[in-house]
Amino acid sequence: MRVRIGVVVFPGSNCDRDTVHALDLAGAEPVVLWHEQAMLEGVAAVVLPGGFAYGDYVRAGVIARFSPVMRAVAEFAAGGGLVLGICNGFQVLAEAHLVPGALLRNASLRFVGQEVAIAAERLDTPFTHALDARRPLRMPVAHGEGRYYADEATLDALERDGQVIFRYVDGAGTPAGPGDPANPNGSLRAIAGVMNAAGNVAGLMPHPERAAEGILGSDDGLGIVRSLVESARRVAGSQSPLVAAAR
Amino acid sequence: MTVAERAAEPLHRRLGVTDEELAAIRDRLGGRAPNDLELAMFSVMWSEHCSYKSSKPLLRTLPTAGEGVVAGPGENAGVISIGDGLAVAFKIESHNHPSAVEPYQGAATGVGGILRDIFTMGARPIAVLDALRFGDPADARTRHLVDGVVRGVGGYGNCVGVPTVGGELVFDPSYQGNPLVNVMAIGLMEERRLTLATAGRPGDLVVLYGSATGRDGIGGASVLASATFTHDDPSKRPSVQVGDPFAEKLLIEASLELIERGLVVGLQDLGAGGITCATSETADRAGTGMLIDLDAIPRREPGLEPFEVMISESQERMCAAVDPGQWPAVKEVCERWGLPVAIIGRVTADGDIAIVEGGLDADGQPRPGARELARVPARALTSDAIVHDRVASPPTHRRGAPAPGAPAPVSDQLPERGIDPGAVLLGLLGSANLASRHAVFQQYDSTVGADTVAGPGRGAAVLRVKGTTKALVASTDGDHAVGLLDPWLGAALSVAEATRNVSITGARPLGVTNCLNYGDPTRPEAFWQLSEGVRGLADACRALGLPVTGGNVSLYNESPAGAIAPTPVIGVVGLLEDIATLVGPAFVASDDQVVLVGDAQPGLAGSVYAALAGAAPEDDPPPLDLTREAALQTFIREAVARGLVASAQDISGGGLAVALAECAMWGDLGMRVRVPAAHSPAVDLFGESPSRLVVSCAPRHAAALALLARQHGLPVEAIGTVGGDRLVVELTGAGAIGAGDERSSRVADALDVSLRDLRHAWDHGLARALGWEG
Amino acid sequence: MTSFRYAVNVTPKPGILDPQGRAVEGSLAHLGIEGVSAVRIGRRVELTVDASDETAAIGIVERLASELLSNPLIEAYAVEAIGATSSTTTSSAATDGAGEG
Amino acid sequence: MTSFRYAVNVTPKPGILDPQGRAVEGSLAHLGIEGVSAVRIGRRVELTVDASDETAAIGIVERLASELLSNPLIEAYAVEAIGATSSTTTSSAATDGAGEG
Ligand SMILES: Nc1ncnc2c1ncn2[C@@H]1O[C@H](COP(=O)(O)OP(=O)(O)O)[C@@H](O)[C@H]1O
Ligand SMILES: [Mg+2]
Repeated sequence: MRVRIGVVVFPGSNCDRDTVHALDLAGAEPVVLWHEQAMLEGVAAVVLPGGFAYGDYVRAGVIARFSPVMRAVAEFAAGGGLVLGICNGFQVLAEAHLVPGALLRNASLRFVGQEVAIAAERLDTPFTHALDARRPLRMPVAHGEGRYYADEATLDALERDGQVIFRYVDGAGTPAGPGDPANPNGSLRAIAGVMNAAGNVAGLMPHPERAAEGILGSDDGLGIVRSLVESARRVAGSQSPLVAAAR
Repeated sequence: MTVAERAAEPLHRRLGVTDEELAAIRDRLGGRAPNDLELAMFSVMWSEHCSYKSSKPLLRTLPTAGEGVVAGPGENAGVISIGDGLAVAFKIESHNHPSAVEPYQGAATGVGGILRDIFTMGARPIAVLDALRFGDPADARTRHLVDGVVRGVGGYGNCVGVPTVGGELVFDPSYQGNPLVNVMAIGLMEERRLTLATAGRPGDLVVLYGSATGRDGIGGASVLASATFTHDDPSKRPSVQVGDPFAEKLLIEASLELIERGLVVGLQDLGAGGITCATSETADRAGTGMLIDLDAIPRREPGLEPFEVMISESQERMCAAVDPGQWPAVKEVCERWGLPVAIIGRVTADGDIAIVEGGLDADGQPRPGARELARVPARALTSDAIVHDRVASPPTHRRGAPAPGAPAPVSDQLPERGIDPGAVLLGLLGSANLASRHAVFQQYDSTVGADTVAGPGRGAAVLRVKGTTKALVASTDGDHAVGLLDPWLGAALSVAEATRNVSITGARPLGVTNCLNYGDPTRPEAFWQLSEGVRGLADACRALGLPVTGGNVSLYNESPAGAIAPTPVIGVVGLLEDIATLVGPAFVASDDQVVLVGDAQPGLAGSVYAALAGAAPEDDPPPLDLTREAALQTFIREAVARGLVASAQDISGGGLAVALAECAMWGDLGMRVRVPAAHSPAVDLFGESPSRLVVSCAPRHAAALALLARQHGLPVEAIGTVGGDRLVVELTGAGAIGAGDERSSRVADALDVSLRDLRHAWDHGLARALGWEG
Repeated sequence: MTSFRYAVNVTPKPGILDPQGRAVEGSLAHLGIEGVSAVRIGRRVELTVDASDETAAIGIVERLASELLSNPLIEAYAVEAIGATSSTTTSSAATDGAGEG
Repeated sequence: MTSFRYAVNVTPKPGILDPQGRAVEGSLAHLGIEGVSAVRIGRRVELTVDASDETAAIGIVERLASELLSNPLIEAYAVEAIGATSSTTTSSAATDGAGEG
């Protein structure tokens, strides 16, 4: 039986259908969650898709933070529920303080839409365990505000605690710091994705759901989507009281 | 004209309505004079933009019938069936003048406008292509325009979540004071969802939803502001329209849901002419009238005057005809998507657009005391608008186009003396018009939607169709340089190139949309260019068996610096039945054979080479043989379908040498080829005569490929093999060294350049030209 | 109920890289402008609050400013009361500006 | 040479659609905030000018504001002198803000 995974739709979300498509490919049953609903319908995991929630005016992700569904997602996360934010979803998670740091305007001051390579720092997370190795993963980025920022102390702590989950890498697979052409937005320490301390909430700027089929030029993203789906399946099976309670 | 003189002008002239047109308006009103509000409505509806009053007679000559066409010119967008119950909607439109004034908002609202044309038909927009033209890239104003337009296209398209998958960026001095911003949009729909822009039946509700109406784009009509109008601050009536892509995204989702659930009878987006245009066009199409309740129209700010409400061009609005029984559901959908929605009137049987103040009662009858402000027959505003017969006359001294097939004389003064082909090739690849566009399109989201198989950068765009084996292939192309010498040829070449770009992927072109960018039609020479352009468009489409399903005309593209080069921008959408057979332009394997299909004709005029190196004054552009072009495209589609082709690239800007360089750079594979030169190194390497391809194939397919080409009556020649990391070209035959000697030319026939050097020139050329990179 | 009009000025915190500010500094040379430095670019939000009294109004603005209009991690904000008068000056200044532009 | 610090407040002209302001107004309900209206969102640019005297300094800022910082077609601007003191208040207010946020 397919595991049910929620895909939140804010007004202005524009990767929700792509995310539903990729989750379906990865063997899940996607459940669309409307921004005004306060119930998560018993899903085993939640994805916040890309887009421009509420227009992304003022600051990307900030308005979405206050929507009813985000209150539910915050509770769900607090209870250990799995949450993945992609692009705008990552921005929303950061604004909602569900993951550390902030995503600032790209250093180039221009929107950047191109293929990048990222590498997973760890293969033992709910979002990466299905990846075969630490080889670079090719997938698109498409954002205007993706420059990862946190103060030095926070960055050190993130690295120490293994909360940096993806980094931009160059052809040779080495992390691409700000200024390196392989770093599309000037993110500090090449950070493309981070997790919360508990390890059940993660966000990344690149789009794995757009790289889930060979016909589209890369299926490197499918590993990330599958990781989430399999983790969700385990949760659904185990009925961890924490998660059950949160639902 | 001084301010005082202008003030003295009669009102209609100040609104851009000529005395002749005023007379025509009177007789459409049964002899009576229009009141100010009616005059305002006529002035926008009889504008060139809304009425096509100069181009209508020409557009009637275009072929519009074709296999699978379910909607053609006259609707918001053309729609063609692609099987499996699906259909594709596509249309191109210009936003030149707004973009010249405010590049970001001009381009952004241009994208918004064409997207509305697509989803108004019931199709979900799946792609945008932007065809842009500017003046000198080194000029500060040009750089400001390019930067703003590119940010605007991205700012809007990226936010609404429609990928920008292709387009054009062309620099030519003639666009210095008048840039061109043409945007094409493509949508995918279930054929049964086709929704037409009709007013439905008498008694239906006229529903307006989307953004509230403000004082946007009132512009020239401001002269109507009543004396009592308190704040006369001009900034109160901005002529610049600001786009809200977030509102558009909501509009897309709400509209598609309304259509999906069958809640609307007819749908029309609001563009130029605002509510006046939307109500009169839909009423006219349905042969009905409309009674509009002015007070019911949601406003963004207080104090709008009736004429402002009626002609406002506020963005992100839609007008629907709704069966009264469906109103509650319609209201619920719009409100769920956070969109203001209101019943603004009723469809009537009398054929008039009537505007009342004071409200309508429950049965849509004016309340006691309500005042009628205007009453105009819908058709007088639209299908019965005035049509002008403009005078066309060719420029006094011009050389005729070479008759198709007739070899034009080879100029013996080609400016190739002493130029090393390798250096020329690098110069062409690094030139503003041929270098990689990635500095621009990496500011676009080209992959949202997860359907982009081939995005911007390497020929036609390819989008897979989920749930089928099919793919849609699209390209826009527009020639200006040849068109300046011969507008018929320029237009025909544009169609040939756009369709060829689609055919070389293996896809079958389905139809053509076009944006005709020309000068002031009251100038006989400009109108001659337009009519020749339309003739070229029509001839080419007939020769290729393609319907014209829609488009747009933009005239008065002139600045103090002069008129633009005539620029017909052609958009083509093609269908690839089995995406597994898709072929790209890049070489794929070492030892593959390189095959040249078609032959070079003399003539360098209008080529990029000529623009850079200068052409002999009496030189002609190379001829176009439309029958040959049709045969070539049929051939390549067949060859691809039979699996004979590894890669296929057409020869266009920069000629054979640039085509070969692209195949090599993009495939990261070099080649060694010997090219039979019939004319001279410049013509054979850099000439742009059409109907030619560079094809690569596995050696075992070479014979079959050549045979197939001959069966289609096409010259074909295996010129060498793929491999290595250099592009090595030798010229043989009459046009090579011999020809060089005769002209005591120092041209080295051999061209030998490393891929690294080619790539370096090509990668950085544009950013350098625009000063985005040192 | 009284109407109060406020402006919330949001600026990047000291020490946070401000590429926009840099870009402006970079383009000064082209304009032949000298002596301009320390350019910081932020947001200005003007809004009207209807409340029983000023304290209540300020409370609402402060909440809006801290929770929605600024991100404490990277931005500082300041609230400024702008009377009808001051807002008119804004638009008149605007017309001058437009004139000069 | 004296240093002057100014703020240039750039706001959408009256009558011009302000999608940002509209989006904020739309989100107020979710925040449970009432009574806020007429939200207009623009830019705030703070900068330091070194000039011989205030007139010269103002001249420079005005030029910058009209030619570079604002788009006269759709935006109005107003120049505001901000002393060192006022700028400190800015950041202190900010820290309060951060505290509350
Ligand atoms: N060059 C053209 N060729 C064919 N049809 C055209 C051309 N220009 C305009 N049309 C058709 O005329 C109708 C009105 O054009 P336009 O006003 O641009 O449409 P819209 O009002 O939907 O923007 C459209 O259906 C369009 O397809
Ligand atoms: Mg339309």
